[in-house]
Amino acid sequence: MTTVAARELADGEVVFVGIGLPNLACNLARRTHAPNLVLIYESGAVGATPSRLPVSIGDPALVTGSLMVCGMADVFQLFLQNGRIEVGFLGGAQVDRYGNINTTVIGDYAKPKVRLPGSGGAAEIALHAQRILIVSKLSPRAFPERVDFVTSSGQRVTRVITDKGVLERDAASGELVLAGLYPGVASTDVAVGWKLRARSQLARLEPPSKLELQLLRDVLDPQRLYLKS
Amino acid sequence: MTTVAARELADGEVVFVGIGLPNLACNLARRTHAPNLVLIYESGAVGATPSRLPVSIGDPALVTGSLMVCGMADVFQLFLQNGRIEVGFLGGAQVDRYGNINTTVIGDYAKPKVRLPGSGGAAEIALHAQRILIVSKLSPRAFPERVDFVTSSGQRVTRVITDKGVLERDAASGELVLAGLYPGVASTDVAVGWKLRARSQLARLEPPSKLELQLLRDVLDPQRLYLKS
Amino acid sequence: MRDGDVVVIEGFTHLICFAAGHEIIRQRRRDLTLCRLTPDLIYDQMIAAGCAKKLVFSWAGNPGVGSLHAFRRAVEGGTLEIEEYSHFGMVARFAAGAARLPFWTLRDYAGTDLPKANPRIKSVKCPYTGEELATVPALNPDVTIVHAQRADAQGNTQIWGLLGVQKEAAFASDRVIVVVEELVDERVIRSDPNRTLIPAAIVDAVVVEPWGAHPSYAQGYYDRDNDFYVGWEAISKDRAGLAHYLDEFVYGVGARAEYMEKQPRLIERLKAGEQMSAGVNYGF
Amino acid sequence: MRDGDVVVIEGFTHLICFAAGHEIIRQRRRDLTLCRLTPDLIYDQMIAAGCAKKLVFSWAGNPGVGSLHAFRRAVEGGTLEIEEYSHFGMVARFAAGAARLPFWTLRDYAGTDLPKANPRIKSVKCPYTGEELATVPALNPDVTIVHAQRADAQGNTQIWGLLGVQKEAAFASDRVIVVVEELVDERVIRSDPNRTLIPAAIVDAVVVEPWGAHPSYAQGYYDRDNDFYVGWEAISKDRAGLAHYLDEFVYGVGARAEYMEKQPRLIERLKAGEQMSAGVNYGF
Repeated sequence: MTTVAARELADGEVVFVGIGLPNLACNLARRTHAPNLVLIYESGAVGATPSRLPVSIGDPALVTGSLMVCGMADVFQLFLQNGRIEVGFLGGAQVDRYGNINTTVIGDYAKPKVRLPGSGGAAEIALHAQRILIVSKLSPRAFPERVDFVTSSGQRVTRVITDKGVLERDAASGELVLAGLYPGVASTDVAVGWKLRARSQLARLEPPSKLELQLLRDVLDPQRLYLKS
Repeated sequence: MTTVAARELADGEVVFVGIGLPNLACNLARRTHAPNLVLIYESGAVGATPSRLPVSIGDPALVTGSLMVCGMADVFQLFLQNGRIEVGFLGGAQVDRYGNINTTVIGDYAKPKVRLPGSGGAAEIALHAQRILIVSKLSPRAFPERVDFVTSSGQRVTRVITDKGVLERDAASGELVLAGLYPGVASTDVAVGWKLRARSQLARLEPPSKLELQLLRDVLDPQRLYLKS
Repeated sequence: MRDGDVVVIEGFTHLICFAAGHEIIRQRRRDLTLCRLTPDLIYDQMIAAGCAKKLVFSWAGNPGVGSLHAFRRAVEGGTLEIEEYSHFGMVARFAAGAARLPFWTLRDYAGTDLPKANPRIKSVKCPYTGEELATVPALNPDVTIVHAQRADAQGNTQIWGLLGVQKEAAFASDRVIVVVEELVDERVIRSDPNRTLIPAAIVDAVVVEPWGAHPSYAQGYYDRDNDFYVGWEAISKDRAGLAHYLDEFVYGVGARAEYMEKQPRLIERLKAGEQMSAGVNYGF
Repeated sequence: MRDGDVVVIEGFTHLICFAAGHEIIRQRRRDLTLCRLTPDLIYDQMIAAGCAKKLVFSWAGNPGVGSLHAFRRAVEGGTLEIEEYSHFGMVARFAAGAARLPFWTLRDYAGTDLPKANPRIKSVKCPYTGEELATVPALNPDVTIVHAQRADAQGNTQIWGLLGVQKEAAFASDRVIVVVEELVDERVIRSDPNRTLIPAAIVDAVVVEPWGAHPSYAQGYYDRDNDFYVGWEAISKDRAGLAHYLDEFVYGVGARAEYMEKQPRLIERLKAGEQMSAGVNYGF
């Protein structure tokens, strides 16, 4: 998933980075094909080159040696709402047929079965980044026909990178369709909460290269904070 | 005028300072009865202790050694509109019966006889400082019944310090009335563009003390940039 | 601080004033409305201790770890009132409060369920273009507590590293308490006035409390205690564990110094290394 | 820069990019809409040189001295279109432009004639309290030129001393040109990231032009040339004097270096003394 996400990023793009896999993916891209990627964190750090894998989005390692640190009013007004962010990464407990994401509640809002953390910046990232990449493990439960609560809108979602394959948003219907598979995964292994359509030509997602694996395991996440396998 | 203006300021007050006489008055007050006066300049310098008499409101000497420098959005939103300013100084080409000030045009706005600089921060200072002191030389031309253009409203004007005496805003009628005279000036010397009423008891404005004169001439304005006499 | 106050202890990951939160718990304040973008462990502890009537927030999790369990128990059990925004919505509420405007305008929430969940998210029509834009109401707390690296005795306060919404929260508040790692001479402040985020003119009290932000961090002073954040998952998962933590580390200590004495290895483990900024010339 | 562009050269007293203004005059750009809070001598020169079709401003004087005479002649003669706000109104226009909102809300103008003189000052009704508040429309220039103390080659730009509305103007603009006193290594910028006001991501070009802000000033580099500001009164009072000045110091020089060579005593007279800031630690 991390390498596939990294390959989605073009050199020089301005990326709004979340913690965890998106952060790993961005730093992998920077060290391979996209050395001029500009990473902006919700916390206000711009152009960070963290000397250790940041554990939170506000890690002090994102500040030391970054190009700019600004207050959060500037992050949301001058960068995000201003339209300066080209790519935003989002994840969520639920992703639905139209790319809407739920990170708020499972069940009814007033009487939640499970109370999740809520939006954070997700509501506005989804509206203002020029394109949204979702990174999420795939299962019918995590990909229902409709989310219990729309925390962020699916309108700008372009791709959903999962552990089975990649979904894309179909421009005509607006719904997510299967676009690519990892080696060894069949279309029938990809089960979601609605009847998933597939592109007529499915891309074969290349496995991580030796270099990518080495960077991830030895340089970027040697303590295996995010890489579990 | 400068010493009378200085005496209007109470210790510890937060003052929005203009350049020229108001700046001299504030620095005189700081060195006499009001050492804890907080001076805030429109340009963003807070708590300045200029090592030379500032020639402009954005003089570098206001920055060096000040307590805080902030952008102008913060000056107007966080200090002024927030209500943190207790005293504002204004001047103007025309001051009318109700304390309205004109610094925009003499004559018609579309076809001005004399084009003046305009509002600057005066429109909002007049609305947001808790009380406004006007410093201006007195003459019938400078104090017409109605100004040609209301650049800033007279609502919060409390006193007008002139070279003849001091006017106050009468709470009941809202108009400026004569409240005090310098030694040697008679009520009849104070002519404005409307029938000026006077308080029944006129204050006698004390002339500058020896200390005040010495501070002004030897310390604050040795080059006589603002003190002409 | 009084029972029933609207209270803000801000700081985005950085400079979260746990010392103040613990003192509020010890003083057994009740019925507080607690506001923060990220309630974090500090409000989880205050909720567990029974200080909170209501929570105003935008992201309630333990970053990179999991849930805030006291928060979850209270919400899922219906014992805590909540008012929920996105981060931008909360930032905008503080911005409006700081500017003493009744509302703030933002482009947000189209296609989401947030306005349904929170009727205080409204809209306004642009007088120029006619388009509808989202609004949030101003947030003006009774008390805001800002943790900072340094201040002078008057309260002129300097912060570097992540700035969060500390400035806006302070200017929005009726009363402001600054808690600092270090009290410095006024000359230090005056040597770099652009670094001052909060002026003495709006500060009601200055408290010196080194390590007062632990387990969050203070850039240039100490690192974030990530182990503590990870450990909170187990501590807070059941009421008893959390109560035990509060007994030992909050109620059981008189002040911050005792809290630090109980954990003698913290300083050695977390004390910051040195990476000094290049200076600038303020001469003319 | 194209004829007809909406152009901003900002800087409140501090860091006004005269070098850029002179270059625009030499390139004989026409029909520009010039926007600035304080037109200052730079726009007075550009108006005199025939570059401006319209001026958007809030205070048009020579600070502490008197009038901008080219501006006055043009307005009193009816040859220059104007659009006038107060300082707060202009600041708010840039804030809206920077946030890419169509308008900004402020409490202002009650009891004044400014909204009558400028119909673009409107009002909006608060969706919470029902009160009417003033609004101004966003200002989004085609080009903004920011003078700054230092930047790296990519355009990450640091400013200290008075900040004016430099940040807002840059973020509001379609194109951004940064002119600096000093080009520095990226490591200098990275040693103090809180000092960065404008990020490379929004900068289109970086120009290195020492003394490019003279006769205004650059904190830490050179003082304001108050004598020149005082002298402008006499230079600009009649058309001929002003034309003569432009011939000699603008048209008559190829670039900024020549301008400086013509005035060999400037450096000695105005070069800044040294008052270094105390450093801060960014370690963790």
